[in-house]
Amino acid sequence: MIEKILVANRGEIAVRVMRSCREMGIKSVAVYSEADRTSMHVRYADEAYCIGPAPSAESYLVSDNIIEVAKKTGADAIHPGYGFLSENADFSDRCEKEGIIFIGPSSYAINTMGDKITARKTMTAAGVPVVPGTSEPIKDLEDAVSEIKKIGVPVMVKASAGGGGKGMRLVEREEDIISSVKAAKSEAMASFGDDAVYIEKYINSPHHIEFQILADNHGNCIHLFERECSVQRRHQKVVEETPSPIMTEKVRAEMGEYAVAAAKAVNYSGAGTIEFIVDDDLNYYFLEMNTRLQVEHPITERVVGIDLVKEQINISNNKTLTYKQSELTQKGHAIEVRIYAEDPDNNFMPNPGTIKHITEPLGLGVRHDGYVYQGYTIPIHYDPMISKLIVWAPERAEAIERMKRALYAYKITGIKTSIPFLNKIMDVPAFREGKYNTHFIQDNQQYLEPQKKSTQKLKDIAAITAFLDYLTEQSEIKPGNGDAKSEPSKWKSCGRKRGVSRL
Amino acid sequence: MIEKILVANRGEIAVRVMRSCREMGIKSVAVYSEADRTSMHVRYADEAYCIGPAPSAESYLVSDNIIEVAKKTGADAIHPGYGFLSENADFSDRCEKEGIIFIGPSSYAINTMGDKITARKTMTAAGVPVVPGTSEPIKDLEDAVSEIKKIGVPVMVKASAGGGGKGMRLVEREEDIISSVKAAKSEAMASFGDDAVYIEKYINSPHHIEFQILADNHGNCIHLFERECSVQRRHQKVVEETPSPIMTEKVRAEMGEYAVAAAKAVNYSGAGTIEFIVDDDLNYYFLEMNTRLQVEHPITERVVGIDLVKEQINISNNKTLTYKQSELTQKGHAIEVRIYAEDPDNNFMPNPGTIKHITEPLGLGVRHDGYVYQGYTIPIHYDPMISKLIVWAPERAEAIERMKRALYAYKITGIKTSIPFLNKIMDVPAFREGKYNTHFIQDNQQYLEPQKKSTQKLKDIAAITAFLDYLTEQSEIKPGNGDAKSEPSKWKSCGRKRGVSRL
Amino acid sequence: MAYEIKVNGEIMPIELLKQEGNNVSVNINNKSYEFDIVEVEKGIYSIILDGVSFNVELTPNEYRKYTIDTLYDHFDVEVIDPETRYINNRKGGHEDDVNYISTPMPGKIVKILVKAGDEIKAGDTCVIVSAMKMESEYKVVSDKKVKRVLVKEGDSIEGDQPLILLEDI
Amino acid sequence: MAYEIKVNGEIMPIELLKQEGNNVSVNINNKSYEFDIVEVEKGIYSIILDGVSFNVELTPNEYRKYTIDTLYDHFDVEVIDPETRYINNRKGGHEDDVNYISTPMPGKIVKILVKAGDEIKAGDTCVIVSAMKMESEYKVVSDKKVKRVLVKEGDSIEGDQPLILLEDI
Repeated sequence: MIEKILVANRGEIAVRVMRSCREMGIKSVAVYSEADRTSMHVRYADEAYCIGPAPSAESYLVSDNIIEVAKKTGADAIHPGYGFLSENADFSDRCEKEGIIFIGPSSYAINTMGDKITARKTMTAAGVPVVPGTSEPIKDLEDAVSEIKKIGVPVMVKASAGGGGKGMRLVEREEDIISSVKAAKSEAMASFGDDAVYIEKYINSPHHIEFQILADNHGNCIHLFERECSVQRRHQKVVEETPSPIMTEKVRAEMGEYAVAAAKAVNYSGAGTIEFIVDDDLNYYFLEMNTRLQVEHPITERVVGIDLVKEQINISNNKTLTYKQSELTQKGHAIEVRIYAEDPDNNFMPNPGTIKHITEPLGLGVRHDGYVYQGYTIPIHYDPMISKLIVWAPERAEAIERMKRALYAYKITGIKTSIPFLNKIMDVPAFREGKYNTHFIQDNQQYLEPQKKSTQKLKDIAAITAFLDYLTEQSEIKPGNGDAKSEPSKWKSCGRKRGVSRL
Repeated sequence: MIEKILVANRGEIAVRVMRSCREMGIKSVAVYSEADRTSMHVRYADEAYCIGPAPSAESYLVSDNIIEVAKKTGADAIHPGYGFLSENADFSDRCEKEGIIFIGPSSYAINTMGDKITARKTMTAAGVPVVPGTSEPIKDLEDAVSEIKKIGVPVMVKASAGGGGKGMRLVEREEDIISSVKAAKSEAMASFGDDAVYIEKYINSPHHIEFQILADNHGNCIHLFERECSVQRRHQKVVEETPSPIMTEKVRAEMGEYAVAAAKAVNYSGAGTIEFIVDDDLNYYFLEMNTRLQVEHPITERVVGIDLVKEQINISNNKTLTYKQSELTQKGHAIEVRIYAEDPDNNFMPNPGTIKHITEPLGLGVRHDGYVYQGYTIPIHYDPMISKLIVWAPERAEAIERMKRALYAYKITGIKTSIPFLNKIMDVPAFREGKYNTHFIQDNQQYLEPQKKSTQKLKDIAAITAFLDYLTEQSEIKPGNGDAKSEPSKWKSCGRKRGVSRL
Repeated sequence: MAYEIKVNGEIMPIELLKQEGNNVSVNINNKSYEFDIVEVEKGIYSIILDGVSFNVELTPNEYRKYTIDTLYDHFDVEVIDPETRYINNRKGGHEDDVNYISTPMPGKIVKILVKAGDEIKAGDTCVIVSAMKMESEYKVVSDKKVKRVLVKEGDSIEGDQPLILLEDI
Repeated sequence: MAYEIKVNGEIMPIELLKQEGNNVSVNINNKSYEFDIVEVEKGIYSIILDGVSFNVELTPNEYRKYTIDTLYDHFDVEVIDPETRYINNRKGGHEDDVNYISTPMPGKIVKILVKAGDEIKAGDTCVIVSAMKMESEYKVVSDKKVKRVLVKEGDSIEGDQPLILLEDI
């Protein structure tokens, strides 16, 4: 039985894993870089050890240092969180060799799913639908044309040696097939000296929908339903929800079965996610598997009522799964938003800095998973995500209102955050109606632009507040300012002590 | 339709009500005493008006002032929270007369349930079990003896004019009946000049179990299952949970039906609670009805998945109930603890003061309903409850571990709180086994005593921390202290800036 | 600089041996500790001692006096500098013999039962104070004479504020 | 004392008319407001104006400059005292013409593309800065001459720190 876990991560996910450890009576060991001495995971853990300088390549990614701490502290297992070493097959192997349990899948599963071509072949063999397309590069024009006719337009023609959009053509009409393939091939030749192309079905209005799965070491595998993750910016998920507003019972059941089949095809063990691309008609295709816990796992936890980290640990303890598929249901609706330290008025540039003040949202149906605190300085070396806000309500519309209420109460000063942007998303008609795909953010720019106009009254209030603060500071610097009308320190000191002194 | 609600309360319940208002798009109006200008409900509300000096008799209990604000602001309705005017029949009437919706029951229901004797008679008439006993004072010794024989020992004999334990006798054996009644009567005569007595069945090992009900204005009434509230100190609930660990499906269904019958007997409208006293054999008797929202309502919200404040508002909008009885189930287990500003090492004396620092518990399955913040001074005029911590988990044992985890993370300095005491409760064997009654706290003193011994190491750590802080302050007061070994400000300034400056 | 430190009544010698950045070496009662210590929030210290992570919350009270909270424990700590120590020694260790009545928390004076010049017996109630709807009686623990009453009924008071000055009989 | 206040670029006259306890009367741009204002937490003001409750978060930046956040809005505010106003007037309002390159956030210098003495054209990139895995190029908006380079590649920098001093050609 696992009695001590080293958490090879930082930030909110490290704290989140340690919380479940604490509930299970398992000791937690934090590792930290030199930039993270004051980070919450160091404070929350039972033990903490420094593993190197600030850059992650010299600390959180150095297997040797992490293994050394695990051995020194007698940790039975390592939880990698997400990112860093979580999908590193060598690290999974290394742990096994050192006799430490890696809380995650085998290197075989990581490798198979980590390589797109191998994953695609494995899924095809397992009968899981993949995006229709060629699995080998095509040199010949005729072959390409006949392949496109077989798949049916629209398709994407991609240079096999390519990248960056070069040698890429979208073919939407039958009559454009030949000219488009020719154009793609010649561009590919010019750019990469190789005119081989791939052909892939083009999904016009793609939804990103993923299924959470859990698999034990005894051949049992269940899915915990879907998460809708189509609200993305620069391929980064911004808002996630479950159930998906476009899902039907029938398709959910089918996709769930395929998700389980996909996991079984690689002898999966632990928690994982099967990502699908889904079109408006609910045709779905395997996209990839994430062989780790996801950032957005809490919405599944809330709606299904399961602690996924505890399940991961149970599986690593060689226990059988706690739940059978037939025992699981989705209750109500959950939404998660990711709060980043970034400036929405300035092209979402990361905006690290020191938290001057934080008020966290509370109350019914609100979960907040964060790691920052007042006075904490967000290091510039790592991901700028500072927390996740998760709400639940019986119905989707109520969940959206609850999210707005929670965002209203969530206040951070000292840094700029994505909170105003997230708040605007909750008001976009397409989002409220649940009719959106991965183009959501670009399609709804008019709703999401920073609001430039404020009421004159608010402007005046802002000005007056700053003015009064300034006068107070002035009178504190030079007491006896002389001006009879201004004794401006009153509202400060008064406010502070009033509860006691004004009786 | 209600568009603006005046919340005639303060503290966590005022904020909690306003949160639901915000989710429903309803404007909220705060009223506050002079001691509450900095209170969170004033900051959270859309509008805020001062209604008088600090003592509640001059502010929160002054109907005139509250009605005046409601009229001035055009509030459609008043939510009274709990305490203050929430069970004041005159206030309910007054609102009706002024054309303002009182979010609560009619004065008839409040009056009927507010008077113990009338409530008892009404319940008996409605067929709801009450604690067996006399409904009229008994003068005659013979009558008293025959009544006791009818009810069966143990019984409590109480002076009808009485109070404070005078003229009260517990009769446990048949042979003691006559002597005990005589003793009670003569003590009653000596103390109150009246030797009439009441006789009531004595419940040896009483559990306090209550049922949440909701009733609309169209004759529909449902119950939302039970809450176990037996962990009490000085008749104050300390820990509540649902489901009750001693409840069975059969008894739950029966008691639920009686709770609905009780509410219907007074034409109840809104949210209310039927309190029962229950013995170890699950015999249950009506105790009283609380004609308002309860402090412990969140555990029901969590397990049943319903926002009770929204339901109250819906009912006040003359809507029919959102849910039918058959649609409701209990999912998982929820526990609430009440955090008081009090000194558990000093006979639980209230310990108001200024919050120097607060870290609120976060994460999976944790709800925190509070109203204090860093720098806030808890006024001495009101209830010392500062927040409620609610946890949920699929199973009771896991919920207990989660509560411990949340209490671990909950840190307040500047005042003393009941957190250490609550943490000890979670470890008492009788609590963990779910075998406890209202004598729990007195029966388990040995587990709940303040821990006087700490390890020497912790003592040394405390001493060293204070010493280092002292040296730092000293060196800041007199720079160039001269002592080469001590440059103690290092760890302070260093820690503060390290994330940025140590790259 | 010979410091002493008083923790929950127990007095121990304490000395700072070394300090480099966050790393501090301290000797207390002839036992040495090496700490990694950082003040992460105002009054909140994160300490790593032999790999074990501690959170210590410190509230400064009067000069040189602190309240310290760790996970399950609560400590009252006083730093005794050489000067204070010298004075205490001369007083014969009677530094705690405070001759006044005070309350541990803020509240309101409900009733004052004594006046200046009264001689009162051990156990006599001097004053009743209410806070948060609860009334508490404050008594003397030994026979005293009332020197001065500093408050009147209805007054609001802070915690630890002297209310009634006493003198030994 | 004739003060002015600059909010998001707009300059308005402002005057404190009266103050009693928390109640403050202020005239801004010939409009008068009566406020009930209290600083409830450090930098957080609770304002009640005609019964409406506002929460205003204030972050002081450089001297006389503030960042103000309300529920949905963000304001940059600068208090202009009479002296500054006089100086600004003499400069003909050019007080914003800062001749250096800086970044709005802390980061690390990835590459410096200019050296002292270089003459550079509008739009030329001077320096590349990385923060949180994202690299940003900082350019000049008009033709300039590089006066001095204050940082070197690999340096960590604070927000708003001058990196490269420029002069007009």
